[in-house]
Amino acid sequence: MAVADLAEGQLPEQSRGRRRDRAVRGIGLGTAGYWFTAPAIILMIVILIAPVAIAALLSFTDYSLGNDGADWVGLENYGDLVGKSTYTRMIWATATYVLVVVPASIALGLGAALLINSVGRFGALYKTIYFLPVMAALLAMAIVWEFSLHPTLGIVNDSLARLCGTGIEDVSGFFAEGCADGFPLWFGDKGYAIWTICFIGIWQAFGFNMVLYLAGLTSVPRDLYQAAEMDGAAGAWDRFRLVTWPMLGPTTVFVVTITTIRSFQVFDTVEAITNGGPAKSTYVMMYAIYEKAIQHNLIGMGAAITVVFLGFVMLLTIAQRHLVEKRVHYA
Amino acid sequence: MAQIGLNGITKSFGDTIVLQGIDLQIADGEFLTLVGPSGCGKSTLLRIIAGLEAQSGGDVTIGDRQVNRLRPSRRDLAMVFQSYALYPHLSVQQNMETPLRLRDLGFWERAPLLGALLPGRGAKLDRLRANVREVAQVLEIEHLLARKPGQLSGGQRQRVALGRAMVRKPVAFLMDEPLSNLDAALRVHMRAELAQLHRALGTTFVYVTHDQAEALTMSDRMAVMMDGVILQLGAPSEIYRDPQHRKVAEFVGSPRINILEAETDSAGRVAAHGVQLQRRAAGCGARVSLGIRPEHLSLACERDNEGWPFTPTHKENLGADFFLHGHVNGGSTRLVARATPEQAIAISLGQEVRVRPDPGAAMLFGADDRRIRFLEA
Amino acid sequence: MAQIGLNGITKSFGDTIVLQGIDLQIADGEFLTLVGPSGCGKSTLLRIIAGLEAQSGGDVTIGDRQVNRLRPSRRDLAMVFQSYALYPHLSVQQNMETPLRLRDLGFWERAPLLGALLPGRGAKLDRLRANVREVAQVLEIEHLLARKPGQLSGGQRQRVALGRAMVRKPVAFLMDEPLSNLDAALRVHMRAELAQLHRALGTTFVYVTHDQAEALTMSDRMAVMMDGVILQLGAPSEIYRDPQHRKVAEFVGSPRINILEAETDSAGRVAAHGVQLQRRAAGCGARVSLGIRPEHLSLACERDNEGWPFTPTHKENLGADFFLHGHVNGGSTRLVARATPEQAIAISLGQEVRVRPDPGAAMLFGADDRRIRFLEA
Amino acid sequence: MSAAGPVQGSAAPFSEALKHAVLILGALIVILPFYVMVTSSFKSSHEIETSSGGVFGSQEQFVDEYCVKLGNERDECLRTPIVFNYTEAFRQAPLLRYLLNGVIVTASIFLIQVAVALPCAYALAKLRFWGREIVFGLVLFCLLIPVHAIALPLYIMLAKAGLTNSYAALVIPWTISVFGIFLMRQFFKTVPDDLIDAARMDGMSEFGIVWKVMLPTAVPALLAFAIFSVVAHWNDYFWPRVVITGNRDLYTPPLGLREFSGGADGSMWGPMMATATIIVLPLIVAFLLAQRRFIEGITLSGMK
Amino acid sequence: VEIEVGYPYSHLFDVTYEKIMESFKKEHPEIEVTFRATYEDYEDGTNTILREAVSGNLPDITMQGLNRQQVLVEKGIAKSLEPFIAKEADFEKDGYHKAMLDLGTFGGEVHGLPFSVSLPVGYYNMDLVKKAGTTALPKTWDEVIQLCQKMSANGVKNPMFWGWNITGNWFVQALMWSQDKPIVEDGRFTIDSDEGLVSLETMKKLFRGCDMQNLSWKEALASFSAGEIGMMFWSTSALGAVERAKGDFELKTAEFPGIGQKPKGLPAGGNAALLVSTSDDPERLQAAWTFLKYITSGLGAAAVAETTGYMPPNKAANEIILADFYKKNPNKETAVRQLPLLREWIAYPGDNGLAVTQVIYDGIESVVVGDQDDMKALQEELQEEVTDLLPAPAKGS
Ligand SMILES: Nc1ncnc2c1ncn2[C@@H]1O[C@H](COP(=O)(O)OP(=O)(O)OP(=O)(O)O)[C@@H](O)[C@H]1O
Ligand SMILES: Nc1ncnc2c1ncn2[C@@H]1O[C@H](COP(=O)(O)OP(=O)(O)OP(=O)(O)O)[C@@H](O)[C@H]1O
Ligand SMILES: [Mg+2]
Ligand SMILES: [Mg+2]
Repeated sequence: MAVADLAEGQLPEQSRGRRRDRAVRGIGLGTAGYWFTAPAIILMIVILIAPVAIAALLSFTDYSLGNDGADWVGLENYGDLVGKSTYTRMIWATATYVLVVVPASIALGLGAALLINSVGRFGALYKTIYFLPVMAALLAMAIVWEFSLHPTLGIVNDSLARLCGTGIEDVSGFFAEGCADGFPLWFGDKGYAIWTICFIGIWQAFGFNMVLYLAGLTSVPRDLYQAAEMDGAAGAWDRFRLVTWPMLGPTTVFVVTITTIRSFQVFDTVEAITNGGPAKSTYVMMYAIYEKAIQHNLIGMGAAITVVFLGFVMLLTIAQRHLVEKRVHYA
Repeated sequence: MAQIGLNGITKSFGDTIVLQGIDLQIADGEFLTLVGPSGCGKSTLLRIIAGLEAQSGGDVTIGDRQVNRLRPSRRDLAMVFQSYALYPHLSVQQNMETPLRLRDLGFWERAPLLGALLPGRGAKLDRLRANVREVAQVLEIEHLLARKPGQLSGGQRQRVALGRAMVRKPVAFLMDEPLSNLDAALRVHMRAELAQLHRALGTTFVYVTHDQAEALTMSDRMAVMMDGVILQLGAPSEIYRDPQHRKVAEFVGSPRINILEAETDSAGRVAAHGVQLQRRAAGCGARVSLGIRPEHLSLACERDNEGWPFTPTHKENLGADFFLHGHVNGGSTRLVARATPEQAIAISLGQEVRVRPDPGAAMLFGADDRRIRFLEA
Repeated sequence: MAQIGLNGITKSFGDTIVLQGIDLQIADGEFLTLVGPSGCGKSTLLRIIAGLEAQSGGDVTIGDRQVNRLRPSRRDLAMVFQSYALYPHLSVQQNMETPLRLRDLGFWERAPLLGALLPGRGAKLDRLRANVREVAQVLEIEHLLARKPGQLSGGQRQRVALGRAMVRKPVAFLMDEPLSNLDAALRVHMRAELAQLHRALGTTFVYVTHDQAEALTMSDRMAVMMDGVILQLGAPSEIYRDPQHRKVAEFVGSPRINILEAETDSAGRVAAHGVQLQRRAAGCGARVSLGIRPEHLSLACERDNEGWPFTPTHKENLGADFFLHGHVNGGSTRLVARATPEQAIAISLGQEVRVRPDPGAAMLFGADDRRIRFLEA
Repeated sequence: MSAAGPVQGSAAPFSEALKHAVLILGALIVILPFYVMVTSSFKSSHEIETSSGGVFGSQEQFVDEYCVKLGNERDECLRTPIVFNYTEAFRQAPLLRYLLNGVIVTASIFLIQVAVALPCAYALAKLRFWGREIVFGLVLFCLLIPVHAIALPLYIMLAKAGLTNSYAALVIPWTISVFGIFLMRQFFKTVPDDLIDAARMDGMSEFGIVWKVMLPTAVPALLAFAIFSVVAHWNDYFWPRVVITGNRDLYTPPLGLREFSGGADGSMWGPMMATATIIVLPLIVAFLLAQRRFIEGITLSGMK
Repeated sequence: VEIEVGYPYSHLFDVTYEKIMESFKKEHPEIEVTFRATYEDYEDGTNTILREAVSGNLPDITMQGLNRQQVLVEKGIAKSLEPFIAKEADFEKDGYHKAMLDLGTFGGEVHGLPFSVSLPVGYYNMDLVKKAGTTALPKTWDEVIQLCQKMSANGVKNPMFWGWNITGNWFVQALMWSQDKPIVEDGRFTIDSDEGLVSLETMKKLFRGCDMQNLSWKEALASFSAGEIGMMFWSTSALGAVERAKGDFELKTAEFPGIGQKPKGLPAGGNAALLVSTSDDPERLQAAWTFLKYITSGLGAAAVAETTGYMPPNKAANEIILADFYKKNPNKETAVRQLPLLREWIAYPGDNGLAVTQVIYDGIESVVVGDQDDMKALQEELQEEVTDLLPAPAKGS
């Protein structure tokens, strides 16, 4: 099955030469495998697969909580998904978020990991600080960000405004406009809202990627750097190109997969701050599901989005895997 | 001109002194081996030559240039690592090209897309590819050029690592236990190949190993290191035959040299476990050690009272030879003697025989472990 | 009673057949070694004996019990693994206790807290601790009992692994390349220790290795496996002297046996590269191979036209001996001959000498690689 | 430790300083909301809404309207912001109770997840049985399913079982962590087969192997997984909100935040930020304690 | 007897209930009231009840947004209160505003008793108003716009905030009711009427004329408190929050402006108590009714005004018990003065009710953010989309 080999590759099966996967079928362990996987399988089916199946079924109905039954409406919900501009914007918002947050948080995570790895001191301190956002409750943090990004009172615009009059407005168009007409509304301006949400997403996620990269870096053989040095790779960039980046390939595949899945699942910030607005510019899929199914009690519609959502994530993961796989070396 | 000179090299990591003043002149085209037990500082010394590690004191010269502050990539040396350190994501071809690209192409020419647009790049690439092919031919790895290191066997990887070192035509090759990851049979084979390669290239080789067999078989000269100093430097046969230090004698040779406690009497006559040697040594009344290699012990089968009474407890069959392990005089002093298969079969375990040293083969070491010469008769 | 019997054991993984019918009777108290190149199925066979892998066909018997369907832990065998497989989180003491606890304590007695309350448990524990101490004494690892495996050197871990196997006093020890992770010197040392241990315990040892030196030095009998079949089974010296198969001859012995192409004429006379042997073989007009071990080639220094013209290209110094590598007749057939240091020094590279086989030492192999006997003169 | 291996001495002090400059700038941006959070927790509503008061607030006393509304005299209702915010966090939202719930819930989730995932991961990594690849495929598929998306069917199922408004409702949906299975499987793949065989030879049952051999060797990976699991469920707001509709005694810490979010009436920022600060503290402490082995665990899990 | 009660906005109403319970316990010691986890907002409250209805663990009494009652009644979750009213001797005398009682009446039967009622009002920062050179507060939206422009001219960057984003399209309904037009009439959406267009145009004029920023309520509250916004139109219920957070300026509330004239009606906000008990125990039901009646009348109701910006739904409470209170709190009296205008906060019928709310919200938002300038087009678009979502009007009516 496609999904199976999908992750099989992201996992470097440490197949040291001839010593292959020697999982065992010895005497007297015939059924152990089934006993051990059974609880997990049952729970997976009951807790994850069954609800998905229910959702898939419901997506063809107009079920609404509190009603006695539901009518079979066929593909009507899916038709709406294709037809209504709201859902076009939903796809846009989601795509924007994923396409911005995934590369940016990975690049920043990698950058931070490399820097932290190369400085002599305070590495642990930076690491802890950068990991803070991962640990904080996103809900609380969303509230704080909303606060900090208040158009006039927030610490961000306040700090920006302090720079006015220093001549910076002559240099930067952004400042020129901001100093004259006020700095952006961030969450209230549909030109900024999704980017601001992206920013929070990056802020929250990159520390996680950093930790993964730090872990990846520890397993890059030091020999290789020395070999590169002997080969004449004198510059940091050459060594990065020749050794670090390729050796981090498997880590990157893992990071990309996890970050993509997580970005698709962005929800807390949108729910807490923008509720999908303004003008549906931050109407990401998870929020759409929530809004339809839970807030508006249109469970059929919510289920339809859920199904589409799962389809998207799966397609993307598979596609990404096929694109990336050929370029990645698994040690 | 590629002599390498080490003058008073010292190195310490924090408080631990690893090298305590190494002086060594390596001639152009020489195959020099650094041997010594694990942890004696061989790798450290090699890495100092390469520039991968900075010495704490002393000078490194290559040719007649002092290179103390030169980056590794500028020293024009090539290094072969124990782990091969091949770039696992690059094909063999690309692995071998890398040092050439880094040397011959400019920064922009190496850039992924842009580089392809620069004029003159194609010609350079062709040249360096030809270069790689040539080396691959020499090493007989042409058919592997398209593979990745992961698809190669140990010996093939070894050769690719060599190839990557060779393409640059460096002034010297530095090798840090390049064979230790191979299995026994392949190791023996590669030993011969390396020696051959050295003869063919005529370049300086500095070779680190803790396996004395490698050192003995390949090198022009070998330096035996212990605890950060070079105990003896010389041709392998000289070191085997004529060790200047008990530790050298013990380190070189397998099975280990037999060491027997002995005394010199006032006349300088040496006696060990009741047997007196023919030759005499200077000095008197001192406790000394007598070293005799297993192949220099002969069985004196007839009970003619010559040599030591020896009770073999274990026969070690190596196919071509047997080693007899046993005790001297029924005591606790262990002794190993070499015997032919025919001799060995005739002897049964636990049955006392006599062994005597071949004339002139025994060596004498003082209490300070230094060699004591016998007086010429 | 601990003979181990293997009758027609076959094993395949999916489509690949790994063992093609192995018959082998291992006597009580014997030290039997399974040797063979990597991938020939040695480990698989051992694991089938242990019960860790189920055979596809055939029977395993231990004593006179058929154990095909018996769990590994019930077969009363102990296994020592290449990687030692010590429990990293347990101390040496605990590691060695584990098999005893599992065997001697009941389920409830092993329970973390509750167990301590059960009567009789203390006494059992004392007994098994004494047991462990005893074994530790034998192996000289008493002072290590409190350490974790991570704090031990390779040789010490090796001994702990042995100890864990020994405490149970199993009917046989199975060992899968137990020495291959050790460095050369330690390996030689442990070889002797293992042999000694075997003699002391008198238990059956089944020992897997791909290192022929280990097989030769330690075993009572060795079985040479290739591609899932046992090619020859016999005492080490017999296998070395009298291989029944060309592959066995090539596998056993270092450096490798020299193989020369030869023909038999109609009279059964064997000639290789222009030299005719004294002895004759049955069969005629066939292409055969002549195998001569390096130590059975003597230098015929004077140009008396005896033997093959031999041009040495490389002298390999092993201290006690030299191996001369070179070509026969100036052609491409390679040959290795053993020489003493004295002889070797006298020979210069590239200078043609003559070598001849020691009488009666050459072996003949047919086109099917099977041994062809010379006719008794 | 320099990734590239310093050649002669350490890197140039200038570039080192530059790196620190970049890192510090990044750290400032990262820390900004935490700064806002902590300082807000020191201030009065008025200072927060008008963005005044500096870092610690003026600590000027203010009138607690709640107290006044209950009919007390204004003088009795004067409060010092910092004291008010933190006491309010523990009084209005019985945060101690919530924290305890958080501990109970996250701990049970983690323990059950481990109990379920470990044998499964072991079987997937080390046992050969028919259907193993299918099970692993299932795990990978489930990795893609966000629980938010299937919250409603789940809720209904729990409701039908009569389990809403209970610890069970908070715990059950998370008892299966496919991520945990995935992670532990990766880790177990790196455990040598020999170790397992040795345990079998010693007479250990498969069950014994999982808990007595694999579990102790997997401690670093478990630690990594613990951080993922605990962080996620300690901070989860969505699910408790869906299933806990009855007694407030079952609230988890983040729900404490909503006690102060007042919709049309405006929120009580001070106590809210105090609550947020208190909620995040235990995690930071845990991370600091586990940091080293955590990264080691990720490394060993081959999560790359 | 034990009864369970659920209510929204804990921060807002906790104090109210605390105060009510003080006296309730004295009067009815036999009834033990357990409060459930509060609802985050009205929507959350409705959803929670719907979920609980499915899972069968409903509370006895739930406080729901006035416009959310209908859904629960339609789905048969909320119980009719008529049997209990019938048993009361002179129920009417307890002083419920007729208008308020109407808010909870469906199919001729009373289902919900309003608990707290709010109306839209204007909040003015008098310092900024004075800065604009006047003290007269605007009566119509045109005057609001003029005032905005004066403020802008005097350096107020952000003169006005208008609560278009309040839940349930409240402010749109306010504009419609100002012209005495319900937004849903006989199951038909009426934005396509002239009044609808006027409402939309009025909003557009306001947003553009005042350069209104697209702020969330939290941001607006902060800005107003910080003295950056000159006037703010919002529910009277926020008065407490504004007073608590406001900076050093004079705050005044005033009646909601109208379109050209005084508004003819305004939608009632706030929440009502519904009986949703699934219990068969008459004693328990009676206890629930007792509690329900207590909190919506007399002393119980007065507590609402005393602790929040809401008004009690009860004439008696407003006119007798609280007379003194309003003198002391003139800002709170503004809404009371508007009481005669009280109209229904209309719920959109059918399963898609909330989705309709969202559609209208999105429509207005497009005006706020400047995406939409053609009100005629917006009117048509809204009409079409909403009609699509509403159930087809029953044939009979
Ligand atoms: N970076 C370092 N920091 C501290 N000590 C070091 C470092 N590198 C090497 N050493 C120490 O220096 C000594 C010599 O190390 P070196 O690697 O040169 O030994 P070696 O002779 O190459 O041994 P081997 O045969 O095991 O490779 C050892 O004791 C080692 O522990
Ligand atoms: N679980 C397995 N699945 C498929 N093939 C296997 C498995 N285990 C072993 N094999 C194959 O069986 C053959 C024999 O393996 P085995 O491990 O017995 O070799 P070996 O003789 O022990 O080699 P080595 O000396 O390298 O340990 C090999 O070709 C190997 O690839
Ligand atoms: Mg070394
Ligand atoms: Mg094997």
